Amino acid sequence: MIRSLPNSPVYKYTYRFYVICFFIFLVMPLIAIAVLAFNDSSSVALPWKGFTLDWFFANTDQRTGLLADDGLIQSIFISVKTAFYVATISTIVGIAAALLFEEEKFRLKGLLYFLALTPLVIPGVILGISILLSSTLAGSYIEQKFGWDIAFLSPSFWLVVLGQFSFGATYVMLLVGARLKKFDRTLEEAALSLKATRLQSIWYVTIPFLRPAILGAFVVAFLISFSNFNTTIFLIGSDPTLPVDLYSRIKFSSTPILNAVSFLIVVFITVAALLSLFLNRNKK
Amino acid sequence: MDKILEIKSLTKEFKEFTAVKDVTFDVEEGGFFSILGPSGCGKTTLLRMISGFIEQSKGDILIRGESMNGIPPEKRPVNIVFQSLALFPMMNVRENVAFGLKRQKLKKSEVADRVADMLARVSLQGFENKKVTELSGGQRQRVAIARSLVMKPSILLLDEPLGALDRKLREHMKIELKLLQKELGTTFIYITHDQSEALVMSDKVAVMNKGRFEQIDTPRNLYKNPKTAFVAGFVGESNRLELKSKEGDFITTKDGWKLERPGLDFTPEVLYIRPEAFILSPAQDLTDISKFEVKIKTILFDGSNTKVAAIESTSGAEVLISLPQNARFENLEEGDTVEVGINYDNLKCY
Amino acid sequence: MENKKSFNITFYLLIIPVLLWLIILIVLPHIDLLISSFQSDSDAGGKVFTLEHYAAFFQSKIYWLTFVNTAAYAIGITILAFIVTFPVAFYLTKVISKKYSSFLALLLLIPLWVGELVTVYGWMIILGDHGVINEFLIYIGLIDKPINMLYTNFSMSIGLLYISMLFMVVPVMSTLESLDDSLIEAASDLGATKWTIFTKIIIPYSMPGITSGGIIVFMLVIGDYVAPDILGGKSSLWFTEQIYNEFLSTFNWGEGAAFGFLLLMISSSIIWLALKLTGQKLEKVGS
Amino acid sequence: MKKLAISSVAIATLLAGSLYAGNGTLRLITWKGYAPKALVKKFEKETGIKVKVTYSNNEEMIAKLRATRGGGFDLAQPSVDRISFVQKKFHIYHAIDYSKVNTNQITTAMVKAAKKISGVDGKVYSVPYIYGTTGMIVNKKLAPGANDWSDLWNPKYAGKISYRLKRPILIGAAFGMGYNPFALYSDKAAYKKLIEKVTKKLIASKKYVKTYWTSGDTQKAVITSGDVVVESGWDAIGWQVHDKNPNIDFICPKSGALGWIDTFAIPAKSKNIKAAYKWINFILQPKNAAYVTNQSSYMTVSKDAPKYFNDKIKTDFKRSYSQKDIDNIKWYDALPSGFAAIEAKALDKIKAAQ
Repeated sequence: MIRSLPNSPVYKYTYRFYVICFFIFLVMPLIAIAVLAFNDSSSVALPWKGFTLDWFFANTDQRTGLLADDGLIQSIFISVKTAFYVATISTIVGIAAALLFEEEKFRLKGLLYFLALTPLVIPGVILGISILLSSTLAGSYIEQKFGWDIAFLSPSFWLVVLGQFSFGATYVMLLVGARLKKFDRTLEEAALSLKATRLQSIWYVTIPFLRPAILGAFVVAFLISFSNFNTTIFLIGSDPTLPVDLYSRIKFSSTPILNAVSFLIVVFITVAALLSLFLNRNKK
Repeated sequence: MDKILEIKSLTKEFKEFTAVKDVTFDVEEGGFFSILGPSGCGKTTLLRMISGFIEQSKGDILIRGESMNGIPPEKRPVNIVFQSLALFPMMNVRENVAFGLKRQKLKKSEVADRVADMLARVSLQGFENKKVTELSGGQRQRVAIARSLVMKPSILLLDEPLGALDRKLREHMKIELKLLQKELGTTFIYITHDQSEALVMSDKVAVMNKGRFEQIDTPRNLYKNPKTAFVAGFVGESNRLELKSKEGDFITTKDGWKLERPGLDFTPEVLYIRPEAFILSPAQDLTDISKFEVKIKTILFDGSNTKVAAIESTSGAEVLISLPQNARFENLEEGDTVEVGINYDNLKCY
Repeated sequence: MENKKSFNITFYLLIIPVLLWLIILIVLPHIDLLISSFQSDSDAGGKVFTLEHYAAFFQSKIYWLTFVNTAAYAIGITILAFIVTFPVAFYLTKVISKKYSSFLALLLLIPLWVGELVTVYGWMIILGDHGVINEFLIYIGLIDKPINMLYTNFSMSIGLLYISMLFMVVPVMSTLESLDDSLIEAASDLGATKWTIFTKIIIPYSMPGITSGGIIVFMLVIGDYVAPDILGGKSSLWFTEQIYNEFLSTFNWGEGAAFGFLLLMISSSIIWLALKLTGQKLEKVGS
Repeated sequence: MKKLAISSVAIATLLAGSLYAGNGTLRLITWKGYAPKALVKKFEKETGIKVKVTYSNNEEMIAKLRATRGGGFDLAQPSVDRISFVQKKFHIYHAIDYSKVNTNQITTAMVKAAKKISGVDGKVYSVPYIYGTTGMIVNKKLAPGANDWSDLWNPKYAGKISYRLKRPILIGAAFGMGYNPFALYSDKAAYKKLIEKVTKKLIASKKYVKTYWTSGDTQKAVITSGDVVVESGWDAIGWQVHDKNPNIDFICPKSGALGWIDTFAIPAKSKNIKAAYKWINFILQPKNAAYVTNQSSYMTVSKDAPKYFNDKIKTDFKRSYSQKDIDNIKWYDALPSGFAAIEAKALDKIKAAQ
């Protein structure tokens, strides 16, 4: 059953077989995407018709490769931009929230903490529509009353950033908070006793201690934003993020260019993951 | 008495090393048998082979004369008390103790009776519905033992169960465990790296080192007559002195301390002397003793266990000497010079 | 902290952004959602109170049927995710050596970060009439006509399972890591069979992880739109699709808000129930 | 930490700089095929205005403009019948200033129709662009007899039928059942009843449906693969498929094809109205309009474009439309308000049915 208990060979091999099947199931869509990104055929299907790089580089009437598809490049760029802002804002507010809930005492703390956790259990669609509703309400009100048209109060780039930030901050708070739990509070007290102000002690002692968690949380917030669809779809204006663009392309027409861009995402994520494994190993 | 367990030439080889080498011993019915050794000596591997969690490479294990080869752990008439105790945190005391019986599909009433009986015997009545996390260290210990004993095993294997306890509780549990074993009459095989645990509780102790048994003996013999240098050093406290030479009836340590030690038919390399083997100001009519003078360097007061660190006058070798438990040497002071003697027998040479 | 003097500025510096976040982006929008669900446009152009959106839900069989269908599927897929992934989580933490397990655990996370749209698209390629599986089976001669897998409840379930199951593995693995091997050895020593060890020791022990995982999986599945929409068939109507339709094709926001609120209610009450039944707290789910 | 902070600020400024491309942009939300890449490039070269194209459909286009209160895009292309009721309720479009539209380029009848159908309170909200019909795309070899809407529930083709679960199928089915839904536009209750009847019919025949297609590409794909032999579809798509497989073609249903006109409409918060008019006048130039039609087979309203049509388009048109068929086209009229909700419910019901 476990490493230290003897097992019958049948049990052992059946179990191993199951786990192998699981991992095949796991990587199958990624492999399929990767392979068909290089298939010399206009439809995203087997049979294999030979190797080509057209779906990355071509720029002809029949075939448009990823690099020649302005729309796709644009949406990748928008996604990166969105994810960068979301991760930045989420990290700042998430750290504030982690410090607030771990170190401060105040009334209604329990309620506030509960609220900060709710994005974990509110479906993304609901977050999307509720933010759409309230921003439209506020936008219409301001427009009627003052005649101002405030861009981020209607579906637009900044509304997407706000929407994704609403749950991104929760993840940052949890990741940073977990590290903060291991923080030796006497270090801060030592700094205070050495006449640092509370803010200085946070900046010079607490934040450096949290740095690995902050970096990790930033990356997590970035990735969460980069792949979000359910909330984004309701808040998007004329600038589609990559998932929204992919979605409409899948719905309207799928060509191997979608494989090409998906393949690049898979490669990017895999390299990043291996890098993190390698770095962690070196640290040990 | 009957042999309940016979171990014959048991060997366990792992990929890189041999954990247990050709170990042979018997355990008698109702005995308290300890395996004593430093960590990494192979005692846990040995225990796990007896329990069936590990299969031996060579040799035989017989319980009541029956070979255990190929019999899975759950079918062997042995039970283990784990070092971590491994109490199931999601069950209360009663459920923990009843766990094994329920697996045997016994009648509910029988399970209840046996659990209640067992809990009474380990003095845990009234704790049935407590969570195991709410118990004290000693109580947890007793739950773990009760959980195993309720299975009526032929042999109970204990894997350093006192290791996790604090010192005071450990001292207490040593005695309690010994009494419990006496009362129950179950055969205990106990492994530990703490010699005091082994000596206090056991009928017999096996000292294990690097996969081998160095000596199997009663605690008293082990202490009095260690057969190997390892046993002499590992069991009890000793002054260890490396030897340089032997000339006739005299041996000389590396420091240059010359001692009379007749009756050796080999050239020893190392000398062990127990602190309590020193006789301070020996009577002149004592025979078969080696005599010399030491200067008291410092007194290490520890109640009944008070010792002095002293320096032998001729060589400057440093030794620890126990003070006898009477008032005679109460006035001893640092810098005093005292005559000291040791029985030849107590100069253990290897 | 206790120091009153230094308390002020730091405390406000911390609490103000947090309050802005929670009030503007969490509390107010959900109040709006609730209010909108009770409003409809009057002929004069203003808003009037109405129960018609909820009435529409309860009166048309299709809406609450979809609702129930979605909830049932979400529960089913949560259970399936547990059954499929638990042996793997156990294998990675308890069976193979640490060397491989950290690598494999990392492999588990890749589809998670790659994102739902990409992996769902991958399944579309695999399950289609001319997809990888059908072409392969035809190639080896096992079938001569493609099996219809894509655009069915089957493909939808596969997609939902795939995108959500890894959220079960992660918390389960972290609880299993803290499970002392000797507990399992002790149970085996006391004569327990593998099945008993599994049901009486391992499952109860990993319950906190299973609950967190279950809640996250359930949440993701019931609130998912992409997999049912892209992989679902002509009859697979998912409740989020109704909400999506109300907002993005029929412009009936009031009814969309009502549906959204109902979805929020069902998901939070099932989560609440799960927490109650297993005696856990929401705070634990996060960590 | 410092490094992180500095690089963050650097990236932020970098990103912010590129966020707004300036006023020289036309954000166009349209249907696939309506703004070919070559023409976009040509337009950009001529005017210096950058065009950003977003593909969509009627429902999403309107929903998006509603959500942004007429913002986010500078030019939209909804169908003519879906403009007035939306405008009445949400006020998301600018009235068209026809003095800025080069109407000489456009077939007069089409301008008339657009003015009539998309007019609200004396103002007009659309310029016509492309028209076409929804009818049947049939594999004549595998389904030789299919020639009417009613064949979409003909058991003969069980499991090989497809259509899009959107408004046109309700209307088409109604005609196929012998009713005229457009005649009931003035009577909401009667219309609702009719739609209920249609819904029942489509639910009962759902078992014959292979799949509901969702876009031009998917309707093409299902009939090309041979999995589907009869589907409701757009003329242009039928012709595109016909090129590759002559057995498949678009035909006008016996009870009438549904005629639609897609238009230009300017969202209320368009930031570049000038560019919008420029684009309208540009793309309706005969040569450009003919290019669109030649590329996509969608029929343009540009008056002189047919001169530049290639032969394929001409023969396609002749093959599919007899004079009788043309006379029998049922043109969509402006959808009265409140009707969209009735239809949406019906469609939900059909989708949900097992």
